[in-house]
Amino acid sequence: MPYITGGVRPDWTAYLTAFEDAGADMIEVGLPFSDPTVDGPTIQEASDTALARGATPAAVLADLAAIRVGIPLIASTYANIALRPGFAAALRAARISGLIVPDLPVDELAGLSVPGIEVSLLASPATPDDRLAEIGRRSQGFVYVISVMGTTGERDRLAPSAAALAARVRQATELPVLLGFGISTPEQAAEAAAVADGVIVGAAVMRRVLDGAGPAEAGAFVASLRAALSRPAGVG
Amino acid sequence: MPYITGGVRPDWTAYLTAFEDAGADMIEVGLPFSDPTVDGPTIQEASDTALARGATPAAVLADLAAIRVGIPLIASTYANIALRPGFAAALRAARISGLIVPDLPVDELAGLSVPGIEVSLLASPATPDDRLAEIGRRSQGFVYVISVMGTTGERDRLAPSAAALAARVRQATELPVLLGFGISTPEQAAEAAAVADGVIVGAAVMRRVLDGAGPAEAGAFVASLRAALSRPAGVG
Amino acid sequence: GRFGRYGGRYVPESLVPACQAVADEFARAWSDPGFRGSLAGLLSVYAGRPTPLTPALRLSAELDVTVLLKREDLTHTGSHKINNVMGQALLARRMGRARLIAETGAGMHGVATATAGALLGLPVKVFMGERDVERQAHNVFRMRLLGAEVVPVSTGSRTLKDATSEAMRHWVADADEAYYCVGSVIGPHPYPMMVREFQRVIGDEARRQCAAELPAAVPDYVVACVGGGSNAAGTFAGFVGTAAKLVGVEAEGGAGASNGEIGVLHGFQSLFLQDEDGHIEEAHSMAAGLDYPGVGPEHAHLRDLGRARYVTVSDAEAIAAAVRLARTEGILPAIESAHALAWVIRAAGTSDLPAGSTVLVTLSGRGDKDVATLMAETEL
Amino acid sequence: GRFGRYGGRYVPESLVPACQAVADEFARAWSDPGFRGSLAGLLSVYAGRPTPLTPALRLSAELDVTVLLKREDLTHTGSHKINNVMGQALLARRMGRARLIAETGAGMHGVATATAGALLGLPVKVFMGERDVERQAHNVFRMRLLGAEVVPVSTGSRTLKDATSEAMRHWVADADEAYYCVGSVIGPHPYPMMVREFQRVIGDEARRQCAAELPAAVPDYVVACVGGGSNAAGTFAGFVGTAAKLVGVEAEGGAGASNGEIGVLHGFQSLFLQDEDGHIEEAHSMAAGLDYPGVGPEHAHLRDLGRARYVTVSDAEAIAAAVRLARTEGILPAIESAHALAWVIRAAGTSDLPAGSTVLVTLSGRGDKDVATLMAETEL
Repeated sequence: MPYITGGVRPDWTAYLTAFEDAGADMIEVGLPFSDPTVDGPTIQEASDTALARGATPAAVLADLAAIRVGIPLIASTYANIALRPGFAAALRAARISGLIVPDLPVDELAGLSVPGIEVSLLASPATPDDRLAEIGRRSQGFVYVISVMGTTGERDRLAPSAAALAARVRQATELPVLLGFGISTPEQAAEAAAVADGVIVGAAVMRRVLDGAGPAEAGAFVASLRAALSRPAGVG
Repeated sequence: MPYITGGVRPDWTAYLTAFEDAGADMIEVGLPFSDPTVDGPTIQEASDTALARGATPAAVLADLAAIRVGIPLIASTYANIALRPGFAAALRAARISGLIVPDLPVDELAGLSVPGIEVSLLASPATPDDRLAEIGRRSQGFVYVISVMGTTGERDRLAPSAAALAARVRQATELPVLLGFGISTPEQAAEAAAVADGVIVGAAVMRRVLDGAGPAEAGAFVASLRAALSRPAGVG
Repeated sequence: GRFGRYGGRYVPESLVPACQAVADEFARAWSDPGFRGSLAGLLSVYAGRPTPLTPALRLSAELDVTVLLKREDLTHTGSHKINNVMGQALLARRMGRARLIAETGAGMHGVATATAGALLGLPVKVFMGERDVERQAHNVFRMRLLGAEVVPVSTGSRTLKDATSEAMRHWVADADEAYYCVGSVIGPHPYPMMVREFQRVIGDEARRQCAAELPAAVPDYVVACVGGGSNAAGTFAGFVGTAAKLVGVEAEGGAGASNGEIGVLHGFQSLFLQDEDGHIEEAHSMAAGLDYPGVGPEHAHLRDLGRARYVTVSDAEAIAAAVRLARTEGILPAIESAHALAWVIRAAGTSDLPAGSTVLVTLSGRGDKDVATLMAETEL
Repeated sequence: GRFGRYGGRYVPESLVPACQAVADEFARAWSDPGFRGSLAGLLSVYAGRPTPLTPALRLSAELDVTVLLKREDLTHTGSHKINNVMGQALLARRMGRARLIAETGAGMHGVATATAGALLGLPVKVFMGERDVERQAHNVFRMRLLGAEVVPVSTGSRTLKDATSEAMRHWVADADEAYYCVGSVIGPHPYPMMVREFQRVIGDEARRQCAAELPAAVPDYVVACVGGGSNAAGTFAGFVGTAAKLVGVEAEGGAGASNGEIGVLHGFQSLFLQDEDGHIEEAHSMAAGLDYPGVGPEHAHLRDLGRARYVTVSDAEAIAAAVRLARTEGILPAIESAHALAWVIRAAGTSDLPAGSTVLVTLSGRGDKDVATLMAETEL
């Protein structure tokens, strides 16, 4: 699942089509927030770029409502945006099917009301087993496994903790397990796919977009990742 | 009695002769000190000028030893200079007959040892009667009456306190009473001479010297003061 | 972890265990007389507690209200911040953490954390926006003098918000070794509650001092400035169970409690200045300590309950109040604390603060740090 | 009015009655429990006394001597100066004087006097050399904030010595109305004795605190920095009757007690740096408070008696000591106070200060004022 920050470029929705064409199974769309405390420098830069262009969650969702994409779209944003009244309706209008809120852990889930939207929770290497069980039970759509302690961003290789955590999460849930944080090369994607049902690639994609890669070039990168996933059924 | 700061100009001893010729009865010679806290701006400037020229008490006294003046010379300086070992001998070698130390009141007189030199004390408007009696008893040569509360310096007119104090001092001593501080015009000198045995004129003389008046011009000013003293026997 | 609707723990899953560990250890420590004794001892022999309660006699006469000043300006490092960092640093040591991390804007919390770290021999890493590093060279140098490492943050606006993000990122990556030292009654649970507990020494002391000094034992009004709100939270804690009216004074340009809407930032739910899209707005106050777009969750709750009242004061009023206290009492307050005084000066004699009332004002810090600012703003 | 050969009252006859009036009133006030109670009350509720005795645990471990710090840095306005000015300002009020006058160099005594004047509602006139007015704009502004009038002095070198002369001239002309507030244990009788009495609260408190904290009740060494010497005089006063060894630490470039010769300046006889002609030499120290060519007469006497020892420390040693205390204890001392510490650091483990000794060091003030100087002098 590749990631794109909504509104990062005027033609940002063209990337969605390109990713679909590149074989992505789902796309994560980031709704920019003024204070992206959980993101690493790349996504933060993308977020600031989008904000500087005047992007708002509403405008990004309106852009989505105006296009057609054949694969599921997952929104990701911060709690301050997700908890606002009317947010669920806006997501539904944009044909968003899922939601990730990285600063809203399972303990605060009760405060989030987004009927009709699947809310996926995150699991981290530091999460203890009993808590993992609750996350597995209450997550929807999939479980997002944070492969390393740290923020989003590219890293040289997949952390050794990733496989162990993915295995622990599998014990806790029937849902697909997606691995994210720090996956930036086809080799890492392949490594990840060996232990998970799919991978989420955010910073590596956005680095290229920020450096000027157009939809075709970014799509080719996503295709290279997709090709590296050995299991054809993988959620790439 | 006119005043001159020793060493203020290369030809400073020429002023002594000029003052003698102008009818001065005595001359007060200031030995410059690094921290002239009791003097007003004019004498302080004269002192700084002399110091900047490299004047030292020893050098000033050596200058005096090299000339002949027919009237008494009174040295004035600060306690730090006056209390140094060998000071009395240096004064005697310079044919100094009297000494004024404005920051050495009667209470500290015991610490000053200058055999052969008459030490004149000061009286101020704030001095109470019993203290005035002690000052009158222990002063030598004359009593220096401070005409106003304040430091040396020119003032517009003679302070009203001056006459009253001079009268009080007369009750306390047989010595001549000299009035100083703030006398700058022949009119003031005449006023002062009406109540005292003489006047001391410091800042008014030095102002002229600092402004460039040579010995002749300064002597003429002293002569004008001398002439204003109505009583021929006055110590001018 | 909640104060009514507010509070909570809105952090990445990676940090939940770290926050929980702090909460668990704080609960143990706070019920351990040994820990509390150590802290009380340090606050006394090191930081100069108890601080006096000073009657502002000349100002009182001018205003016709009795003004009592709680003198946090007399603590070591010059503000109430030390109460909190000493507590957290002792907790970090008790938890066996290898280092302290903190973010700072103008540098005050950074200096306080560096101080506590130096005292306990714990290395300190302070995250600070690059622009703040340039603007606050004095405090950067001071932190380095104290042995702290100052990490300039070059992302985003290169100011406090970015430093906060970076500190949190760093904590995520180093949660086992690093202790994150939060500077106010903000952040994820347990920080707002814990920092209030560490600051309640202000209110507890003042309560005892008032009981000894005042015929009525309790002042009619208790007033403190509010940025995040830690000095106010600590002061109010001593009086929330009395009949005293509580007043929190915010900077006009950073009035989360007065003008904010409910939202989530920096790990907690509270009242924040934000636009219609949910983006947080920047605060603007000449008082660095009040220059925050939100307010601690307990203050939001006290506002909802009506137990405390929140009011605002302009930069100009605060400056005038600082100068007035200097003139009447010989005390130059921090420009933050001057906000609390400014409200007292404005309200004295009105129905908000009737003549004859007794009012306790917390002087959260000293104004030495503000002399340059006052020089630029005031003609004397 | 004498301490052995030293002291006295070397002032113009015009000032003798004014000095005597101060001496007489001080004698009455000091034996009046009402006056002493007022002063003790102000020092407590206003100025933050008693100040703590802080064990410097990490530094002690490094030096293998037990270092106890008497924390005058925690008083209101940040140095021991407040003890003295509060006493003199109360005395001036008791004498019915209409205003306070003072001279200041770097501005610390001026700020302290302005503070006391503001508190008691007494107008303050501070004489300051024009060059110092320019160099110390911050402190000039601070005095004006406190309502004081700063009078720039344009005579002579336009620095402290000229300001002192001008203040004395002004006092002569206004002796009935003005009270001259001297900042150290210098000047004509009764100032050296009176200022010591106002500062002895440092030593008396420390003595009691040592009695409570130390098995031996008294430290082996008592160390304080000496410019004019007021914090040292106040500290020593508490221990002169004990077995403690007293050490006064002077700045290398302002070491009146160590290198001076007997002389008279500013109204008293003592040891002064002077040339062979009897001209006073200028002192040179980066510590403004130690930048004085003489020393209080009681120190000269204690030196002659052998009861106290006087040593010198360089600017570089003082800087290193300040940085070291910041690093080990989280306390940035005034560069003046750092001189005392520097000697302890140098002497520890030698026969001057054997390992295992207990040493009380008076931290006369906080180092906030010195941050700019340290920035210019230190690479961090």
